[in-house]
Amino acid sequence: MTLSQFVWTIVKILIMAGFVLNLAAILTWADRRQSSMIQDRIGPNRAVIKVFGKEFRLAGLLHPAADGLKFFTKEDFMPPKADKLLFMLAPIIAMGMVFTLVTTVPFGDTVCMHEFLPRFPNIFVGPAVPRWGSCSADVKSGYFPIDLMVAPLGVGILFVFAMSGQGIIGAAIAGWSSDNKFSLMGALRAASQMVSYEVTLGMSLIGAMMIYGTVRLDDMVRWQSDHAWGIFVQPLAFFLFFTAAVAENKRIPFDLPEAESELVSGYFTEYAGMKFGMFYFAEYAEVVTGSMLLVTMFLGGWALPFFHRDGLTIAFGGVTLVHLLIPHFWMTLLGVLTFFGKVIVICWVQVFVRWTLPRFRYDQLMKLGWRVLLPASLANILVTGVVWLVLDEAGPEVADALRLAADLTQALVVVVLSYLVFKLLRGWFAPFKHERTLLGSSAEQAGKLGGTKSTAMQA
Amino acid sequence: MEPLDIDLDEGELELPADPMHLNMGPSHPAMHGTVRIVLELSGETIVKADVQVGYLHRGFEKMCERGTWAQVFPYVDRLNYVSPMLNNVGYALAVEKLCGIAVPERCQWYRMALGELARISDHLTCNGAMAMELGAFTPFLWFVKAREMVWDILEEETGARLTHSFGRIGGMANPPTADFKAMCGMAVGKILGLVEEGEKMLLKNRIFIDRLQNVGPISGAEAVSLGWTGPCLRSTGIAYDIRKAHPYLKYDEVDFDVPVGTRGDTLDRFLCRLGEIRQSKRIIEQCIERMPDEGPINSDDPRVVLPGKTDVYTTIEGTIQHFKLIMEGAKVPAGEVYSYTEGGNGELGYYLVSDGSGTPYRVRIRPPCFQITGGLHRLIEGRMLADIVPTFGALNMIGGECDH
Amino acid sequence: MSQLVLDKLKARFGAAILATHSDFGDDTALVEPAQWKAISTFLREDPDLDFDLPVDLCGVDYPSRGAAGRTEVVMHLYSIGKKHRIRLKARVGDEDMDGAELESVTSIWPGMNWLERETWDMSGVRFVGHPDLRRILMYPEFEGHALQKTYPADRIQPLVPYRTEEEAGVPLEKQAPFGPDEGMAFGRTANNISRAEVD
Amino acid sequence: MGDVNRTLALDASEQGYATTRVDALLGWARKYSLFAYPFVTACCGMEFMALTSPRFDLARFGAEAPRFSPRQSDLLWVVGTISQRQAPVLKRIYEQMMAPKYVLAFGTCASSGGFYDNYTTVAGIDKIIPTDVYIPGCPPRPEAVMDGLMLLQDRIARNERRPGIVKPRFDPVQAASGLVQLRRSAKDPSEVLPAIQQEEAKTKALREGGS
Repeated sequence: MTLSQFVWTIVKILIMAGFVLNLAAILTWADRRQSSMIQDRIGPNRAVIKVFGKEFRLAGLLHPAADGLKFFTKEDFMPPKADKLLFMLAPIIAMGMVFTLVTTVPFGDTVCMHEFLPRFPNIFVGPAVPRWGSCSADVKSGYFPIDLMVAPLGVGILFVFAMSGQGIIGAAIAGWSSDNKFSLMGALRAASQMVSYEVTLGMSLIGAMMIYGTVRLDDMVRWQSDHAWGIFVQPLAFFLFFTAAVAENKRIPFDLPEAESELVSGYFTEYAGMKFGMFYFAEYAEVVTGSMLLVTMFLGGWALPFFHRDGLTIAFGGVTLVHLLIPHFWMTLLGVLTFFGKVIVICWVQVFVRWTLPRFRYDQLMKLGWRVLLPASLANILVTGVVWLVLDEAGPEVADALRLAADLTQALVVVVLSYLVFKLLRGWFAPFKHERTLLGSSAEQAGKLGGTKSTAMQA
Repeated sequence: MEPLDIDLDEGELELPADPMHLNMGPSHPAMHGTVRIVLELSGETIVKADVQVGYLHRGFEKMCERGTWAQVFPYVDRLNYVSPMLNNVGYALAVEKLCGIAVPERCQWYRMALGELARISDHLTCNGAMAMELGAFTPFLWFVKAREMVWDILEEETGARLTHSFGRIGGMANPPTADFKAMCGMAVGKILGLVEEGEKMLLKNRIFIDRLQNVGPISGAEAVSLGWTGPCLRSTGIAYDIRKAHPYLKYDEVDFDVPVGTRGDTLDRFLCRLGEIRQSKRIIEQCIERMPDEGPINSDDPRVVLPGKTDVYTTIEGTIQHFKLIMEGAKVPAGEVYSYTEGGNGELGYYLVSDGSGTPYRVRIRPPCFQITGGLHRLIEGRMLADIVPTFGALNMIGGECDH
Repeated sequence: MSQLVLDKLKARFGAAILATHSDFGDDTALVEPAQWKAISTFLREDPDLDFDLPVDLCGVDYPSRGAAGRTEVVMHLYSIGKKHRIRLKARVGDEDMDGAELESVTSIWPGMNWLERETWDMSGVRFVGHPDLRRILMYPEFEGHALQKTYPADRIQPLVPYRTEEEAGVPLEKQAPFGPDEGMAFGRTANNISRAEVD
Repeated sequence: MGDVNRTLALDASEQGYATTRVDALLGWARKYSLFAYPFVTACCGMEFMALTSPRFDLARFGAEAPRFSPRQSDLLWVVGTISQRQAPVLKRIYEQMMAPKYVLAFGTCASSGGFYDNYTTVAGIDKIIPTDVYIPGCPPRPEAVMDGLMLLQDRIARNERRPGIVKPRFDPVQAASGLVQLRRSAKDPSEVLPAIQQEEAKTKALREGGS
């Protein structure tokens, strides 16, 4: 590995880790703010920072910062009968696995350095790279392609499975080593839940792998970019994967290992201070990584509809409507932003789920896992295989029709996205309607007097 | 050296097979802070449960023996603190039964309307809290929002959000405010709107239904033999509602139904409470329609009812009467009485013993949820740990009432 | 209220029914303690009576009665089908609560289980044959029975040692809402035993 | 279990600027990240529910996140009456909490035992555990509780552990009705007087305009 490769790897790690860490922190905030939005409340907004005498509230974004600082200075605790080593190790494992997981997730298309380096200052206007084909690798002079993933592994998705399976070890040994019955039960639940849903998680992707014909995550995205997004070719697998991913994240309705009303705090009941902070944080980081995988597998990764490596190409079947070449720099930037944008949206959706659903009971969870999700994913594999075989043998007319259908799905994505953006903007600018439901006279009087007044505390 | 081929049949490999003992509560999130359940678990299944109450025993009955008859009202408020007005009215009715006095018609309607408002607040809290403990936080907040509307009215009428101390022997502390009817009329519709919204969110949710259905079922006969009353008994199909069976106040003149369940499981209890909110709305609407706008609110019996302030300040009789009633308390005739009303959880009974002085000799409350909690272990034994949460939530154990 | 229940009881048990009244419409029967369970069984099993709902059970302490049954155990029953109620009373125990025993009726109404425990805990009446007669509202370490009139209302038996003022750094002694002779009605002495008088 | 706060407070006064700044930062963080352990027993629990409700919304202060494991919580809400039987549990929960920990006595019963002056009630949780803020009321109105919480936040920020009590605030309505107001202010009276007069005039105008 040359120095420049090393530097690039460091840069990629920083981007990815920075993104996961920051998004996880923001998610803790989004979780609280969004819940208050659903529940007609305001949510945390008081943490204020004073800069040159001016107060900045930043809509409560500083609350996660306060949480983090507090975790660091909170007294640490080790149960006297705990297994010291495992107790210390558990949060590290829980956190570490999440970050290992993201190393194989591509966050952009391969960057061809030989497009950039020779014409260094003018990279913004340089020509587009060809849509297909790879860049020439001339490592000595620094002209080599850079895969925008931390570890461009050939086994891609298999590594993801391996690592996501390890995440539970943190929870399991945390519960085991805590010397607490609630923790132990939490750990047992976590382990069994993980085993059950890991199977579905893997099975649901086999169909997708058959279609994509690869286990490399970046190749999967390329296939989706060229054809149709995974959600269209494998709709059932998408929902199975989504469900299983939420279950792996241990969030409501699958938060049995830490079910507050049953097991106090589940497997991390005995953890305090920063160790608890790591578990707390790892949970949100898992949401981010789960969303990343979902985006990569089923939502086209870094790809936008009709945008390819060389630029914008709107084509239906054989008919090309628009063909526009865009410089490589802009395409790369667009890809990266698209990927992170998609991840944020999926995280946001996951947060929505949390606040409304009750949680499962243990046996119901197992039933759902083994009797519904697993057979469904097996059926999905079977159907996918048969359909794939039939279509493969069908002849060129069918292939053309499929081609057109794939392009139409891309168009559909564009339409849906535009509609959502339009609705969002309209909602944003719509006049705000206040409804007052004050009944008592004291509230009325307070309202007449201009609400509560800020007076100095007299205590 | 030990032989390598140990015969596994003979080698006694004894793993500890004792069931795990788990101590839930009293400060466990699902135990409302006042109940402790010592569980014997086999895996996640409950083998044996020992329910222990008494963590909120506040000596209600002993305290009542220290003040006058009227000074019991504040204590009564804090028994079932989710629907204090029902307790107030129940106690007032009990003392009035012992004194042999009747309150004016307007007061009876007023008591009914306030009581039914309190019942709505009780059921909203119970159902909402249960949903929250199952993990659905949002419906709980919507129900609390609806409850705030009830409390707004009660605050306007009584001056306190929660602990009103509004009942008096022979009437109420104050007549209804001018806006009472308007406020009730406005609020009940809005409350029902919020309830329906929450209901939609919960009852169309398969997970929620699965968590409640067939959890903690009990047969009607068993529930009766355990002494259950109220929504928990009615969920088994036995329509024992004191408002219908032995009407007090004006309940025989209003038109309402008694929602009953069929299986007596947790879902039935949940639905019964939702049904009762609707019936309470009907009762309130009839009350505000039929309550006269004019007329006395208090009985005119000078032995128990405080004179008006004008009389106290201007006439010697008024001053003396006021002094005697405040300092010595109303002299309630000697005897014993058991009076029962329909509280938020069931039959709320007061057994009073008077020795003819101004102080109660014995005030015994018959809290509905004491016996209901006494049957809890029958519902959860043999079920899973997670079933405790909805089962216990739907019983609506109120610590103050259960532990006296 | 009909006299049916009381008439049937008198006809069946005769001398064991010591007194009856129907004040305020509540049918009441004072019965011989020895016949407590037999009468209960009859009330539950007679098809005309059919008292299936155990409403309440409590003790009322009358220290002034002396040897003639200091504590009165009061049971309320209701029949859901027949819609009638009855109050059953029995006087047990002497001045020192010796012999304050009754037969348990838990086997007839399972709901009486906790009520009997509570009556034992609060009033000190033992129930013979109760499956699990423990304290229920108070803790096992508690001495005495709180609802007996001789138990001072303010005699605490703390389970955890209180902090000293040095530890706390703030004055801990607060003004009690009631003094020993405050907040009471006049003319009552039996109720108002405070710790000061006992100590 | 070392008492971190006391030491920090000493350091701040003795070691000068840098420590004070760190202290201030820590105070700021702790203030806005109060993970609560609700020790809810009695009537006040109803008001505690109302406090999280949309109308009052405790979450605004960043104090809504309930952690039911005492190890992870910073603020112990003692909501409701503590009986003698409950006292060992409360003490144990307090001991299980990790420093820095704060205790808030919610309601009269928790503060002083309230009107349950009898054989079974602990006359105030400060007989058992140290308490930071007392909120009187039976139960206190949510507004009073929020006052108490803000008082606690203020104390955390200043690293002060003297117990505080929520007192009634200055009530503009009363001032306008001509009731005598007793004021205790460190400032010069002549400085404060115009402000008071201004406030009174404003409320008077409001009342006249409103009614």
